Amino acid sequence: MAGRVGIVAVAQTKFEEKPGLHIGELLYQTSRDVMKQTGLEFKDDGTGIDCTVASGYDLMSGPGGAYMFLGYVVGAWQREDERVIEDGSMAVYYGAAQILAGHADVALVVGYSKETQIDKNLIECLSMDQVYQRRIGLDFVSAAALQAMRYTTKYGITPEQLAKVVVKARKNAKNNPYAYCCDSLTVKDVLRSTMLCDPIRVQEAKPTPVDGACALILASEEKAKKLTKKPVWITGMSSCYDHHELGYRDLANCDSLVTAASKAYKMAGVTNPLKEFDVAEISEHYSYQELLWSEGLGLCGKGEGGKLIDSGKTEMGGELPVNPSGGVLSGIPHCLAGMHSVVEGALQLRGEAGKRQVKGAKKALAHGVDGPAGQLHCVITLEN
Amino acid sequence: MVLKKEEPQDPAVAFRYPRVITYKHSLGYQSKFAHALKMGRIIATKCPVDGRCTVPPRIVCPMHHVRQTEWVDQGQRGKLISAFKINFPMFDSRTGDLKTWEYPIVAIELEGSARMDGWCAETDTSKLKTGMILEAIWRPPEERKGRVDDILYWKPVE
Amino acid sequence: MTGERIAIVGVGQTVHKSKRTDVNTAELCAEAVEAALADAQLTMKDIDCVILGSFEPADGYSGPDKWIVPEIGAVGKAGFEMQNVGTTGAVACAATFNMAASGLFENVLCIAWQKMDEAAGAFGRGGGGANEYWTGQFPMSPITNFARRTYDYMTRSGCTEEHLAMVRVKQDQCAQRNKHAQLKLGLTVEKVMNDFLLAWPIRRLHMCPTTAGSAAIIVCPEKRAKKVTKKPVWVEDWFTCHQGGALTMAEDPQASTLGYACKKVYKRCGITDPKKQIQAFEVYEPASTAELRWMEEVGVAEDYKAWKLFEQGKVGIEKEIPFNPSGGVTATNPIGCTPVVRVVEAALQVRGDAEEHQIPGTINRALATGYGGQGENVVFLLKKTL
Amino acid sequence: MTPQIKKSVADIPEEPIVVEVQAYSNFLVTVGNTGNKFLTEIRDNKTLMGIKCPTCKKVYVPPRLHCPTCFAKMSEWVKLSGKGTLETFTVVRYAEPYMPKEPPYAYGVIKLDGASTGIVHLIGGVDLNKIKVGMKMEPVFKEQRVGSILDIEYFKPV
Repeated sequence: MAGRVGIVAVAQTKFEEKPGLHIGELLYQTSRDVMKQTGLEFKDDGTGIDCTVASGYDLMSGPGGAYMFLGYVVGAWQREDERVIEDGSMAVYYGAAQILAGHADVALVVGYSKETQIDKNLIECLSMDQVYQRRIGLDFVSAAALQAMRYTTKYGITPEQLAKVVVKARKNAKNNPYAYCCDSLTVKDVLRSTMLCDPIRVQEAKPTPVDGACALILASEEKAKKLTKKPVWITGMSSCYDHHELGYRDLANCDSLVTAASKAYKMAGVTNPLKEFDVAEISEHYSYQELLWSEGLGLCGKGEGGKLIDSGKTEMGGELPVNPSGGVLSGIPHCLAGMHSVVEGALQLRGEAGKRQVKGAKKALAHGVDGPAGQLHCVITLEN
Repeated sequence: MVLKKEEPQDPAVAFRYPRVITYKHSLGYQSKFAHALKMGRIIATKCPVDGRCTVPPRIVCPMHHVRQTEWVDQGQRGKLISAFKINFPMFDSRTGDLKTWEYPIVAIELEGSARMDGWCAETDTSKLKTGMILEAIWRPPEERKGRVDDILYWKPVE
Repeated sequence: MTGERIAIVGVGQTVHKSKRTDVNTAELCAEAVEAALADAQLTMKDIDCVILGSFEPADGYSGPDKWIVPEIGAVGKAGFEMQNVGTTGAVACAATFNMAASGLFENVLCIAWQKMDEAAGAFGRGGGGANEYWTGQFPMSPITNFARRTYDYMTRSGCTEEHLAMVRVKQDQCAQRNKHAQLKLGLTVEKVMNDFLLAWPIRRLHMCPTTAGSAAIIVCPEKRAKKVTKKPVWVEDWFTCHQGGALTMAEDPQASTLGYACKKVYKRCGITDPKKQIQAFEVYEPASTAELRWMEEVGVAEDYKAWKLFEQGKVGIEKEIPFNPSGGVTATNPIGCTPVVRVVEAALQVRGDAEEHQIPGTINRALATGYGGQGENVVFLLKKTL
Repeated sequence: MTPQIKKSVADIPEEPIVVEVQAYSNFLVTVGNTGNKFLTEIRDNKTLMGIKCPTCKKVYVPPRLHCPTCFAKMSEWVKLSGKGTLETFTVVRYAEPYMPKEPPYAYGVIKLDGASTGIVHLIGGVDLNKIKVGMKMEPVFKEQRVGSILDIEYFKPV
């Protein structure tokens, strides 16, 4: 990378059902929070926030151009204000690219999601191609289940190993005041819960509906050093697309994640991710995904995701704690997961993660995913 | 953009995909505005910096980016700013059908200085002059739903 | 700008039509991508990042990029999708320029599309989420917005319906020379003035049509661009000037950020006399009548006097003010892709490759814009030499 | 216009409201010539066709115009037996309005013989608890075929 991009402030709301709150209020709370931390305002003379990048799906928040009436909340008045229609990690990616391009010095990145107002599955069904996959009623849950079945049967991942992911997530979430679900679960509880879509059980899927918002301020190297004593640097980032048709891929692999990760690691100079990273935040919408994505991210070999969770390396206190925040399985809304990963990663590196802090964390890995069965991955590496 | 009702013959060439999405919108800070409509009143948020009143209410002032917490009653009358009639049927996303609109749409500057849209009872647009005073005619209280169409239309004041 | 200097090395668009039954949306995109690759003499293997843009409620998709990507051979490449109502294509271009200028990529492809023949009956209209109980009540659409805008313009400027018709006729004359344009009608002032009235003073001919079309551009950083092509079109500057519902048409019928955006970009690029320093304009006018105000906002006419230029016959491809030589948006409008078509056309003018509708003389600098929502604008400046 | 006396807004309640709204849509989905050929072959001849990439020689089902990895235009059709191997499956146990059947029912990815890819479709004609990865599958066509992917009722074990 030519220069470095720093994260100078992060904020998140508590993730919960918020039927009484307007989307605008969620956006306002978080964006004001990061502005207060840095003392920045919206200005057009180059001394304030230069641009806003939002992420959020239109059909999630309202029929047709909903964001058109929300942009002003995050400073769109006669300013650069753009929106990425992907998972929040892609908004961070784009915000950082704007700074690298020299087009902006300070960027506000916001993500919002209000699942309580919509049937999430229906919107996700609308992401499938119209002629073949949507016609047979496929959605992200069933697509993920097909992937889970392929993955677990190919590599002999046991239901207990999958359940352990959930148990770990909920245990970690207890330390996270922003988390939605932090109930004490045992492997037995998970395995006893109702089957949602074989082999995914209700407890193994992301809790829904949840509302929330995240915000970050990104700045160029020079500005970041002035704005905060504890800047967190983005050292590598990449996204990568995979095939849309589930039948076109081998669902037991995640080729696009491998590509995205290798590009990001190359930029960051990371060769042994398991050793070099101190903490990882992975977007696991279903329990199997933490294992499969860990393989894609190179934290373990192909088919060794089960062994990885058994080894306890990814537990708090292990070699590389994965999802100290509790991750998506503790309840992060659709399309916010990746941005949440970056926010949590930044908090860890600033040493501000409270009870979930990984001691002395220096390098963090953040990951976001979008599309059916992990079609589009985004990997961002952070360093303090 | 008028909808043609002709249906394609061959689904292997093209087919219709009808879908309804139900949204449960949280009005949040806008709830007070909806309650006011139910009571037959129009209220607006006011910017603490320059005093600009806005309908529909906004959570922050877009220009000054400060939280707007003050509400101001806008009265029942307003000045006409512009009016135009829609002469063609338009797709109504609430029903999925084409709808013709009998009243002209007017922009009104309310007594409280906020500007808003409304329907006008006078269908002859040539009789509508900029600056004329209009008065809100409401639905009967029991029919009001806290939506802008609780105001049936705006009637010129003789 | 501290990042890389960037240039457009290839452009491509489909022939825009009202209806395409032979291809689906993804295949339509592939046509534009093929055209852009052929133009740049590159293959899909060279492309390392794709930025997609589409107004998804008019696609019936939530994230249509996922389905488009395999069809354009972009599996295994980096990228994401941008969207912002009418300026969708413009923010996609801006994202493409940013990605190329960031130094992370060598060849960035921007692809935007809309297949409007599928979308009659899209998911509702603007403003659903934030002001549901508000805008949902009124039939708000570009037609009503521009009826109000034009009504206001007429009262302020004193121009008549005849002048509005003249604008439309000029656009049609330009469109007839553009082989990619959709509507080529052979209009006269009388024809326009007797057309069906949608909402006074907007007639059907004044509004943009619904189009099935797609456009693509390929952008490279300086070093690479010089290798790829002999005729790079340099991207001088751009500014996304949104207002995110800060003003509604009721509050200000002339609400527009175009003037502000132009001022800002002109200042950054040292433009003091846009009429002289910019030789080609491709401005997004969803209704032909808007062109008058846009001419004033970009600085080629005095405030509320642009209609006089039409009266004097000064606007046209070979004339004093070459405004929208491609025929503009009233001739072709695949919504999410329209701003990309503007950039494509502006780039063709700079290269001198616009064929039939090429503006005579050297085009050193061209301006393209994107419009969306209620007065949101994005401005791009393209240059022939660095 | 003489402003009326400003009324207090203190009496207007503020408790949050959630409104329910339906958004209707009726999209026309164009299949395109490539998809059309595939669907009409299913409808008229009960045959599954794949399309072959001239560069990488992969055979894709469902077909598309361009190869997703080479971006080469494909036009060589390959007739397939329709039989294949079940690569993965799932049993859906939750209900949604867009689903083609009442749950529980099963989906599977069937890797078709002679094709490089699998096709996602419904699985039927078998006890849902007895579906196994690796089963040989074949399509069951509907009596009444209209030219849709659902003309294949489901894939069943051979």
